[in-house]
Formats: sequence, C-alpha cells, structure tokens
Amino acid sequence: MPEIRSSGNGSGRAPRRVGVYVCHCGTNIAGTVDVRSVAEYAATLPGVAVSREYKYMCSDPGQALIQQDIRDNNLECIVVASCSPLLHEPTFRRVLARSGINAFLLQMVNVREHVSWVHLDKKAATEKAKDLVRAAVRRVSLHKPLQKRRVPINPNVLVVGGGIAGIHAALTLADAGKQVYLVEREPTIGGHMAMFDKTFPTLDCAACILTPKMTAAGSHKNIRLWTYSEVAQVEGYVGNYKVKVRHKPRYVIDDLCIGCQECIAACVYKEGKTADEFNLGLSKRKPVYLPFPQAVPQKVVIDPEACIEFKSGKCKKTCVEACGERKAIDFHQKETMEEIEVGTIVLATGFRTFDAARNPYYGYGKYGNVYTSLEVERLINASGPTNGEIVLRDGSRPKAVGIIHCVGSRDANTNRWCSKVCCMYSLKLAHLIKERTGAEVYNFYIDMRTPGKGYEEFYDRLLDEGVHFIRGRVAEVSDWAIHPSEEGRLVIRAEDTLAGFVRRVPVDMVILSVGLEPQADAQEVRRMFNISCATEGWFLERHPKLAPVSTFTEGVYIAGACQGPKDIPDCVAQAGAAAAEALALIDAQFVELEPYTAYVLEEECSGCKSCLTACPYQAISFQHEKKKAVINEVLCKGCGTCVAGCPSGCIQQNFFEDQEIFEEIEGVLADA
Amino acid sequence: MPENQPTSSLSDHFEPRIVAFFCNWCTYLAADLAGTSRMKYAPNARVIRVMCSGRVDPQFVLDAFAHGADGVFIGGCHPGDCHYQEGNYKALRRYHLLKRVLKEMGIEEERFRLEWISAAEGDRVRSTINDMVEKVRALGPLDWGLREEEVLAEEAAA
Amino acid sequence: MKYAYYPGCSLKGTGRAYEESLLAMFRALDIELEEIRDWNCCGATTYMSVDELICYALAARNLALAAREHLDIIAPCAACYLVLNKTQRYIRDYPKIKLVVERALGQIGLTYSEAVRVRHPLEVLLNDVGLRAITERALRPLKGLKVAPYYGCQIVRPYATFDDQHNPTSMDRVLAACGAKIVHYPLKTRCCGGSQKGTLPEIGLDLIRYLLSEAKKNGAEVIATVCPLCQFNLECFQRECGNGQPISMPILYFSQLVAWAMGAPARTIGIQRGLVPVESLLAEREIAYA
Amino acid sequence: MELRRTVKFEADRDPEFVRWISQTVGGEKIRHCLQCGLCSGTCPLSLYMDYTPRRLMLLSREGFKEEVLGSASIWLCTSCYACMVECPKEINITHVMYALKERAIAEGRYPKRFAIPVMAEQFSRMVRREGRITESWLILKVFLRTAIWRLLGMSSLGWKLFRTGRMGLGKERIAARKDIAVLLDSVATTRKELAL
Repeated sequence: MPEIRSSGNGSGRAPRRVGVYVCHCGTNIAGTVDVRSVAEYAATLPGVAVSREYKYMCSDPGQALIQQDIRDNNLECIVVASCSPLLHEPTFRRVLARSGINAFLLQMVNVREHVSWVHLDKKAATEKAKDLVRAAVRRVSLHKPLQKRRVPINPNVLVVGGGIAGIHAALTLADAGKQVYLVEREPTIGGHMAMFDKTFPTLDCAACILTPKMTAAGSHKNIRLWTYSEVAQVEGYVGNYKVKVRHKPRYVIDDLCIGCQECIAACVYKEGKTADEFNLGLSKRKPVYLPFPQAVPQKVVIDPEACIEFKSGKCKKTCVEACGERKAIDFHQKETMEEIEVGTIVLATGFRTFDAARNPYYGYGKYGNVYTSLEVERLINASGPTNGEIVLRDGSRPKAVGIIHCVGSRDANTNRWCSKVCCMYSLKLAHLIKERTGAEVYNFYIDMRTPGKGYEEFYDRLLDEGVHFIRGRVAEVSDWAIHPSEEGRLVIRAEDTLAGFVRRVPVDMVILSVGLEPQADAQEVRRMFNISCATEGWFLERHPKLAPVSTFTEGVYIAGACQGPKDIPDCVAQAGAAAAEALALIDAQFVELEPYTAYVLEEECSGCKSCLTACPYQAISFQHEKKKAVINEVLCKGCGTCVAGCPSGCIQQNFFEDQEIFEEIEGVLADA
Repeated sequence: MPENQPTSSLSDHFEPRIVAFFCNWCTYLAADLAGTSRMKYAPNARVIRVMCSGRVDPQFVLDAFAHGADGVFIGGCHPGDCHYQEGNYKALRRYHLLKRVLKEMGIEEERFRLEWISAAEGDRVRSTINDMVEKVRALGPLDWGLREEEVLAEEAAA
Repeated sequence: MKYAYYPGCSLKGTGRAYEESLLAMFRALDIELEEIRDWNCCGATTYMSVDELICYALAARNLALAAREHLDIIAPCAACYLVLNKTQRYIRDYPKIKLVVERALGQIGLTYSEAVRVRHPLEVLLNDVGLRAITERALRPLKGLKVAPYYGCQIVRPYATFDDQHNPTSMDRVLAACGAKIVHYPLKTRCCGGSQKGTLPEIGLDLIRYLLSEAKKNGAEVIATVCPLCQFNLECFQRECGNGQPISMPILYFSQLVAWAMGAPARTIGIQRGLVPVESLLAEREIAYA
Repeated sequence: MELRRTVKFEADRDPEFVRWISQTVGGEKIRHCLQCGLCSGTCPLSLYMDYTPRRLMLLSREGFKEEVLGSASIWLCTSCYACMVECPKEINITHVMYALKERAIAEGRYPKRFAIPVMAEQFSRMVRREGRITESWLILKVFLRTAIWRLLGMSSLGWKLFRTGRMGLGKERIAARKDIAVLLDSVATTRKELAL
C-alpha cells in the first residue's frame, strides 16, 4: 500500500482568518446557484471570519467591500467564488495588494464557467459550488506570500508573414523605433492583396494603395526584410525569444542584384515554360523571374526545377553574361540559417483559398471556363496574364457570367463557417465584369452579407447596375443541354428560393467564390510558436472579445486572416492592435511572470538526479560539491513535472505545493 | 444522430464523485469554453487546476480515491501541444504505471481516465464527463477504505 | 470463394436476366453463391413510406438469416443493397430502432448480428476478384462495344460505400476490363424516376427520355445498368420517349456483358429476354471468338 | 380573375407537428435548414412539385401541417437521395420525406386514386401476406385501383414481358409467412410500449 497523506488542514496549525466572497454575476451565477446558501455554508467552515455574497464582486463597490473587510477584520487570506480565474484573478490580486496583504493569498473558485453555466439542476449546482468553496478555504490558508518575477523585454520584434497585416504591423513597430524582423516565405511581400485589381467597396486599385507600403517596408531603416525565408525554430519565453530563420537559396545574391531584370530577358528560354505561381498557373514564366513587376524586394529568383543549368549543367548561362560585372547570380548558393533574439512576435501568416475541386458538382477542373474568384482577380488585373482582358479560354469575351457564392463555406461537407469576404468581393467582381464586358452577370447567393462601412451602399449600386441576384445555392454546373439556348454553354442549375422554382441559367463563364481556409501548415506553425488553434484550424485568440490579438502564450500576438476570415480594413486594424500590444510590453521594459516556479528542499534531496532529465528547459542542475539538485528560477517555467516526478518528494512548486493540492482534493470530497 | 443529454438528475440513487485534474492551458480552458458556450453536462466532477498534466502526482490520484472519489479524470494537451513541451508525455507514462497499480488494488479501469482535450474542444469536456459519470455510476460506489480492509483480511487469512 | 446471395423480388420477375447472368458470371469466376433460405422482401423504398420501423425489421430478418451462415451477403438489386445497408447503419445509430428490431427477431427465434457485410457484386468484382482476373477470364472480349455505364441512385447515394458519389467508375473499370469502350455519360448517376413511370407516367417519361437521348448523343450502342428498375424503365418506354421514331437502345445488366465476355451462351444469361435486339451487336464480336 | 386572401395566423401552426418532425429519425437537424435550396436545385422531380423540398422543410419546421401533408411533393420523391448527400446542413431530407408520407398515410391524408400511396398500400399488404412482391400482381392491383384505362395502353408491353418470361401470374411467396406476421406484430407492440 502506498502511503496516503494525512488529511485535516495540512500543517496541522490553526487555519488563517479567511474571507469568502460569493459573486452573483448578475443572474449568471445566482440564476443557477443558490449563492446565499453557499455564503452561509462558507461561514460555518473552520477559519472563515467573514463570508459574503454580492451582485458583482469585480465591480468597484465589490472590490471596496473586500478591502473594507480585510482592514476591519484583519483577514489573512481571501477566497473569491466567481468566474474563471483566467478572467479576474488579476483583478482580485490587485485588491489584496491594495489592502496591504500579499496578492497570492487569494484562491479563486470558478462557479460560473464550471458550475452555473454548465448545469441545469440548481440543487446539484449549489452542492458543487459548496464543495469547491470548502476546498478553496482549506487550500488558501496554506498559500505562501509570493512575489512575481520581473524579466527584461528585448525590444526587437519578429513579424511572421508579409501580407498586408504583416506589413502594417512591421511598419507601425518600425516607426515607433523598434528593430523589426519581417519574415516572408515567398520571394516577395504583398500576400493576397497584391494579386487583387480593385478593392471593395471603394474600388481603389489594390496596387496603388499597397505598393507604397511594400516599398516602405522594404526600405525602412528599422526593418530587416527577409523574403524567401521561413522561421525554423523558436525557443525562450516572453521578452526573450531565440528564433532561428531559414533563408532558402534564391541563387541570386541579394545585395548585388539591382533588379534590372536583364537576366530574365537574356535567359536561353525565349518563352516561359513554367506555370506562373503568382498568376495561379494562368500564364507561364521563365526559370529566372520576378514574381510580379512591383515585387518587393526587386530581386530575381532562379527556379532550380526549371533552370537548365541545374538540370544538366550545360546551359550557356546567358543570364550570367547579362548580369556581367555585378556577378549577382550564384548557382552554388546554399540554404543558410540565422539566429535572432526578439522579445515579442506578431504572427500574420494569412489564409489559403478553398480548393474548388472539392465540390465536384461545380465542374472546376472539368470545364475550362469555370474559374475561382482568385483566378478572376488575376484575369481582371492589368498586370495579369491577359493584361486585364476578361476573356474565356478561347480568347472570346463572355456574354453571360455566373458567380456562385459560398463555395466551400457554410457547408457541413466542407467548411462550416462563413468566409465573410466572399459576398463583397463577388459584388466587386460582378461590377468590374459588367463594366468591362457588358456581360449579363448572375449572382447566386444564400444570404447577402454586407455589414461594413459603405458595403450595403455598394450592394445597392450593383442592384442599380442591373446585375442579377438569385437567392439559392447552386446545385450543379454542367454542359448538359435540354434547351436549344443551352447548347454548347455551361448551365447553372439552382432553385430561385424567393421565386420558389428551379431555374437553369446558361452562361459562358462560371466564377466560384471560394471561401477562406487556415494555411495548410497552420498546425505546425502554431506548435512552433506554442499557441492554440480553434477547431477549424484558425489561430486561437486569448479572448474572443477582450483579447482578440493576444494568445495564451505571453508575447505572441496574431493579426489578420490567420485568426479567421477578414477583409483588408479588419486585417490592418488588427495588425495595428497587435503592434500596439507588443509596444506596450516593450515600453514597460519588464514583464512580470507568475511565481509558480519549483524549488528544491535541499536537506531532503537524495541527489538521485532523476529530475535533471525531467525538466524540458534544463532549468535543473546538479551541485556536485553538495550532491544536491538546484533549480534556476529564471529558466523554470513552472510546469511542475519535476515536482510530480521527484522520488523523494523534495521538490515543491510555489502556489501548487503538494500539501495545498491534497487539501483541495480532500476539500472537494469531504462531506458537507 | 441522437443527442447525448446531460445526465445530471437522471438517477437519484447514487451520484458518482469525480475528481478532475485539468491542465491550465488546454483542458481547463476547454471547460471554460464549455461554460461560455452554455453546454450542459453532469455536475459530478470537481475540477482542480494544475499548470500541466505533468504536475499530477500519482499520490494525488490515490489520495482522491482514498477520500471517497469514485473516479479520477486527468485532462491534458494533445500530444505535441504541451505548453511545456512534453509534460503530457510524462503524465501519460505515469498514467499507465498507476493504472496497473490500481488494477491490483481492485479499482476498475473505468474509474481512472486520461484524456487529451485542447482549448477548443469544449464539447469533449461535456461528452467525456457525461460518459465517465455514466460508466462510474454503472460500477457503483468505490468505498475504497472498505476494500482495503478486505485486502488486509485476505492477507491475514493467507 | 462463397457468398450468401440475396436476389430480392425483382430478380425473380422482371429482372430475371440479372439473376441468370449474375450467377453465370460468378460461376465463370469459380465463386459460389448460396441463396439465403426463405429470404423475404427487404421492404424497398416503397415500404419505407408506409412504415419505416417495419421496413427495418423486414430487412433485418434477411441479415439475421445470412448471419447464421457466417457469409457476406451479395445484394445485386440497388434498392435491396441500399435498404440492407441503411438498416445496418440505423440499427447502429439509433438505440430505439435496435431495440425494436432485436425484440421482433427474438419473437421468431433469430438474433441480429452486425458482423454480416452487405456487398454489391461490382465491389466484389473489384476487390475480391480483381480486374486482371476478369480480363483473363474474358475470352470473348466485347471488342470496343460502346457502353454508357448507368449507375442510377441507390448504390452511390446516400452512402458512397465503395465508389465515388459524383463520378462512380467501378462499372466503367469492370466493363473496360472485358474489352468494352466506355462512352462519356454525364447522367450516370441521375435518377430514372424509379416507380414514377408506373405512377406518374408523364414525369417518369421525361426523366427516362433525358437518360436515353444523352446516351445516344454520346454514341453509346448499349446502356449498362445495375438495377432492375432502372433497366425496366430505360428499356420498356423507348417508343413513348422518342417523339415520332422510337429511340432504340439495348439496356443490359453489366453482369450480362461480363458473363457474355466470359463465354456464357446468350440464352443462359437472358439476352433473349431483352425487348430491344442486341444479338447483332454481339454477333459481330462472336465471330472472332468462334 | 379570382382574388384570394392569404394570411397565416399563428393558430394555423401545429406545434405538435414540429416536435414530431424534429424528433423523427433523420429529421433531427431540420431546424438547421438555412433555406439555401440546394435540395430543390439538385432534385430531379422538383420541377413538378407544388412545394419544392426546401419549402417543405420550412413549412414542416414552422408547423404548417395542412400544407405539408396536403402537398403532392412528398409523393413525388423517388428516394434518389441527391438532396441528402449535398445538404450543407446534413439534414436527411429523404428520410424526412419518408416520415411525411408515413404520417400522411397514417392520417389518410392523400389524394384518393393517386397512384403512389395506393402503390405503397398494396406493396405493404402484399409483403405482409406473401413475404415477397410479385411485380405483375402489384402493378395489376395498383392500376385496378387507380387508372384501369391505362392497363389497355400497357397491355402490349405486358404481353412482351409475359412472352420474355419476365412477368407471370405465378405468385412469389415465402414458407415462413407466419414469421413475417409475428415480426410485424412485435414491431407494432414495441412501438406502442415505447410510444415511438
């Protein structure tokens, strides 16, 4: 039989004078839990000097109430039964501190998230609340006074992702005089926004508003811009992160290439043969290329997959000739690693669009003239594959175009969520197509969602332009004609749900308004930065309303569509917010860490060293002279794994001492 | 599919008492999420917050059983997601060891459970607790103290 | 290899050719089919609309009978195939249905078992026999006979048990392995109207007309089916469909084509039961064989 | 032209019907319907329906029982399941249709001489009696009860099928017909006990 610790209140000495405060939280708690009887019950527990219930404990009067009691009844420690400690533990700790007792002599009881909100049976809920309060009272009198640890903040910031969100965050931070590392995986920054032609609802050209910011980011004295690079490893903790960045070989020396692009003209390939990623394969590029004219940085890239020199080593290397004295081209360039130190990190890794082939009944990939919305953005773009001409695969102009909304959105078979931006960009595309081709444009939508400044007005304008709006999710796109007018065209079949009958609409071009999805590698990325994802794979914010750009990892912030579908204004706003959060931390110069660190009771340590391997942070070292283990408080993150692992039970964790937890266990179980 | 209903006041005879140790970074948050999304589940579990499932000392579990818990439930981050890199693996290893010990002590395995529940999986807190409560209710009370005596008696007899 | 065989009512009537050819086909592949003793109607879609619970009980009786033999069930009729599958799923997913069914079976001395697998002949050909073996046995290849493969609804919907829901290809592959040429047929999973032809002739006719004319348009010489009702609908109303001159399109069961390719004499696989002559088409290919 | 006054009062709604439909097997998710109309668009029969499947979902969910059970649409469904596999809200529309037919028949709420319900009736009766279906007899019975004149039109086809041995007047029946009876009774009793 293993030894079972004695019950009773821990060290055996008389309990401290405890004050218990039960919060109604309006009706949130009081609606299900009989707060009065909980408070009355608490009053009967050993050590409890004061026990009260109050409408809103977190309100000023509520806080004042506690302060008052502490003074009048010289309470030694406090139990607050209210919401989750993750919400208001800091609040009440401040109350204790203000009243001149140590902030850590507080124990929170979560009777809202864990009781009143999740149970229907009032009696059972009240009983549960009592059990939890009893346990807290027994545990709190064992709390030791503790001090938060202060660690300095490294003022440098890492921004991951060079889309509009990343660029804006980087510029904001850089303008505030902080050193910023902007890491982008593609050869250029700009992200999705750089692919667009116009932006809704104002229809100002994307390039005109984006490229200035791109060049600014590229040339800012405080920004180290690393394109064609990826974060490989992240270590450390808030204020003190060590980050390894991998630079993929461009086969062109950054500092020497001036972006004259003579090499491209000189390439032995007269015509491009490789699918152009930036144009989504709608055009071809050469082995040496610049993603698009306004790319930042203006440095070419060589694609080893396509380049003859890499394949056979027998190329005339006309590109090298063309480059001449500058000697910027280097076929032997290797991948390099660089390590940087930053204090805070902003993640702006963006999204990917839904793969339309996953909805086979829309014929994407089967019928040439079924495009995704992003492909059409490129077709419409003046610098795109058709120089802005909206044409079918055969070069002719469409007479009728169907735009299908919610492709890969609001669908339990693919993605359940609404992608938020599709309605508006579909309106934008409808307008541009009508304007430039005069074609009949049909929008097939489920619900038209235009919440935003000037959005509804834009919708109104489209209605006025005579664009068709048919409310119904399209069932099928096919080339199966049952009416002469349908021969040789694409037929869209859908119920006009407002008219109440099925319609067949023959068109020449179908545009699938594809939804937004988390990046394919979102899971790896979040692991690397030690943050969480919501079920769908979007990065999880600390609080959906009150901390939308913070994460559960101190010093790591999220901005833009990596957190959820967003349009440009929202991305920019969030990027600004993330930058501000980072700045706030940096300018405080220090960050306070919870003091939940572990420590060794030297006299009891047998020096077995088993804890050394238990610690993932190498925070535990062995003092050979004393033959005892010792824990470095700065490195310790307070997980407590070593505590549970120590065979001689000689490691303890602040605020989570074994005895405290025994008290809580026995407390919840002790019969009322 | 048929919804899995909250099983609270289903039977008034025996209400199992479950002690749950939840990791501060995932399962505890998941339980909060279940709250904010107003999911309903059995009121039989008492949650004790630890910073990491790796902090759960086997003695905590034994102590809980010894003091009248009918079941113990440990919730940690999914493998690879541990906020402290590998605490949950440590928890897993200890879990398996302890399971054997408990078996020898005659404690049915349904009474001791380890689950990986991420911050986003509020519904899994609901379903897991409901499920465990039902299984333990089916087993009946543990009253381990009593069994201890039995064991001792047997030893004496032998 | 041995399987329990659940013919279903139609294969004893209008679909006799399906049964004859199916048995011939499996015989040629040395596969034994043992007809479930005293099987009953699965209830089909029609009974579903009168009383679903009873329908599950009826289907479950057949499952229980097969379970006693510890054999997988082969259910060639699309409707039977679906009903048996669906019954298993619903008994698994709905405790109340399970209860009703188990009680009812208990009354007649049977016990329900989840173990028995309900399988479609196409899937058995692909997974248990294999395309190579089929080609090897096809000593009288179809030599480019242009076939439109028509799957209809119920073997791919609602459960895509062994093939793609939107673009099934199992029949394409099996017939191609027998030397047939598969023509593009966008309507391969579009409904033929089921029993509507009998109950609402005008509507039924519309659906049938689409299917026939599309196959013609794509140059099919034959339409191959997996369902007795589809076969019936497509074959029996070709005169009404073709306004003016009738559409003439032989409608065969895939098993007839496979069995024929494996050398079975036409009369043993119900070729003569067809209303649209196909003999000449086959004869062209016969010569090479003789 | 004739003008009709159309207004729906809350009193016209039948809450019991709503409860029933959302608890029936397959109907659990009907409340999630977002009226996108994918079902109607993909339905091969919707072109002929008085209420498209989408509208039936709406009317059922709102409890307009009269409209739903009186609708011809529920009799047009061929169980092709096209709607069900694509439904973005995972509503088992086909099964809802079955439930509605079942209810309509149970309440005798269907157009008399309308072939489909008659067919259903005859079908079930034959299974109960014989354990199997004999198509020739089924068709015969259905036409006798609905549209005898169409038999004449069909006779040539009938003759062809007869000649090719695909239709006869011999009856398919199983030996254990008693078992079927027991089976069905048992279901009936259990249903009563559990009030399913």
